[in-house]
Amino acid sequence: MDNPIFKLEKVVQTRTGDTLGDFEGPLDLILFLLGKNKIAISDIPISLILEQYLAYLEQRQQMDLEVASEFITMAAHLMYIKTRMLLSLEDEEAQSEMDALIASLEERQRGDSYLKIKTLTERIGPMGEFGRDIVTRDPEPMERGKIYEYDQEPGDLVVALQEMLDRNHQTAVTPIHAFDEIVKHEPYPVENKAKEIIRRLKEGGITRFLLLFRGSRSRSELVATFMAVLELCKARVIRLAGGETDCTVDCDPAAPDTLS
Amino acid sequence: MDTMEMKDMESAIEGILFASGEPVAIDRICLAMELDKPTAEALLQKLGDCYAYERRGVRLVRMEDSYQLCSAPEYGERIRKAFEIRKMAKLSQPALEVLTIIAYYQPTTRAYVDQIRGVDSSYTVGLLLERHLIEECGRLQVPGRPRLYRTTQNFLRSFHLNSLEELPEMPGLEADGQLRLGDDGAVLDMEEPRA
Amino acid sequence: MDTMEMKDMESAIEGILFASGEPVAIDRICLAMELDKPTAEALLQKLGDCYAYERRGVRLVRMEDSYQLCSAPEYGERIRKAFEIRKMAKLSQPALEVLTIIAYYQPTTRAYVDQIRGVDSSYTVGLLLERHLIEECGRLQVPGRPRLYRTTQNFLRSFHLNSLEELPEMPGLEADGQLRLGDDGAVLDMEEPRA
Repeated sequence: MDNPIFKLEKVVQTRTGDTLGDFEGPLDLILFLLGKNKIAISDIPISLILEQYLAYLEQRQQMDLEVASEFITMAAHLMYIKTRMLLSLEDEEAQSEMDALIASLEERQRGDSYLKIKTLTERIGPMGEFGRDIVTRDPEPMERGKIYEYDQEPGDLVVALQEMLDRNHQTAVTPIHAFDEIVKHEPYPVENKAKEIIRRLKEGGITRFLLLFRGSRSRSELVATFMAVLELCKARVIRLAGGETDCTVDCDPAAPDTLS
Repeated sequence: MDTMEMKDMESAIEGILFASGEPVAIDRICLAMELDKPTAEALLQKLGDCYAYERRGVRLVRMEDSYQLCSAPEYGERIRKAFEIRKMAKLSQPALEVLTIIAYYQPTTRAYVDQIRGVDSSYTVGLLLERHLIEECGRLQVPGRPRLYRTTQNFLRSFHLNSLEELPEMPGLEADGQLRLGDDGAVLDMEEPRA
Repeated sequence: MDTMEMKDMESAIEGILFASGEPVAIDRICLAMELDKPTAEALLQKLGDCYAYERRGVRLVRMEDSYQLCSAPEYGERIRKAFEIRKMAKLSQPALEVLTIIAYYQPTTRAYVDQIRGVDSSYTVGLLLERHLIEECGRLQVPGRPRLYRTTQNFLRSFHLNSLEELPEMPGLEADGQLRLGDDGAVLDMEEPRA
């Protein structure tokens, strides 16, 4: 690897295409040298490259002059740039020569990328045959995006409660048993009253609103009856008609027997 | 036609049926496969039997002189689920709060949830109902007959719980599931005498 | 999980893929089937192998983390004949070049494609967009904010690639991007192209 032999004498034949690995021109050689020294195109150390470039040329015992002239011209060019740079650090002409060299190297490299791409298309192209021979199908009609899946930890509940407690510092919570008196010992559940009203209307037909309250034994029963009427109206089980003094109550015979 | 050819023919027909989302007329299959109708029908029969016998994810359905592939109904629930699932979502803080109250106090009303949270929870309750994390379970027998809510199976699954008994123990929750708060809002451990 | 359950799972996944028509993300399959990813992948592998081994009319293709059913390529001609559809045109050499550049350098800009090819590629880029082989994916944060392009799922499927990693290796692309010499002194590779 340290002293590879470059068959520059074969460059002519390369043009006809049988030894692709060889250097086709001076830029290839420079690119190779940059690569060997792990140097980016933009930071060419001209002295180093020039020395190595000349060293390779010297290794050539014999050269096809017609081809070698290209390499020798490049050597002269590199030497020219080097000289200018040695003479002055601020030499604009040398700098522009350098830029031109860099541009050519980049162009050369781009060409290489393009060559690689062309090689790759030869491999990728046939792979596309698969796509030309298959068919996919349309989805079956389907409702989408309706179910939400949650992934929570039981501890999230504890955290949520803590959050609420922190926030409601001032607010004492009424325990649910505070409702016990009302809920469990209600003598006239609205539910039952509602059933009673529906049965009465189904059996006896239309009646006067006030008649519903006849026979009520307590304030609590009156309230339950009134609540039941309101609930039944809301649920559209019964209908109220008329005015303040002659209000009647009616029920659809097909109405459900209970409120819920 | 030997077995190999038969198998290939069957597969080609499978390909044709697969590619079409709609029913395919048998004439069309005959034309494309250069087969007579009885042979095509025999192959289709074989294909359909194979799907059914091997309990595949697809079925062959015949409608008059047309054939169509469709997804197997026995996997319908799985299939629907695959398309209905939106994503692994996390519940918002308000949703978690409402859910916590309902989980520990169930069955309970929205008024009670509002009371504990100190804000109106009607939107959040609606959301939890829609996401099947809570459900209605009757009404409370008080004026206004408010709806009662409880948590669902889906709630247990979402929180990786096997039953409500596995709910984490809450600080300040007594055996009867009631929360005790002192005048300063601190959680009390001891049961207070009833008024 | 016993063999019966495995078979049922495989069939349910087949049903999901069939019903979808489109690529289905493996996460969705896991969620619907309540399976972990390795198990789901193993079942999908088994399903795909079975299609190929039994020379069925359908094939299972993977595109990164998504799976899709498609008709088997060997019956492509029969299928096209059945539905009187023409075979899709082959990609032209320029289109293939642009696609290759975008595939290897993605996400990349049209300017970069132009630079490598040395010609204007706007028409070809438009064509590839139209065929859903490439898609836009944001803009480069430089003056002019040029559009960035990448290849699509459709590209992977069309070129029968499970993932971008399966693209053929670029000739002469070594890990450190440096130039190599063979024993005969021939150049094996050049500096890595800039992304």
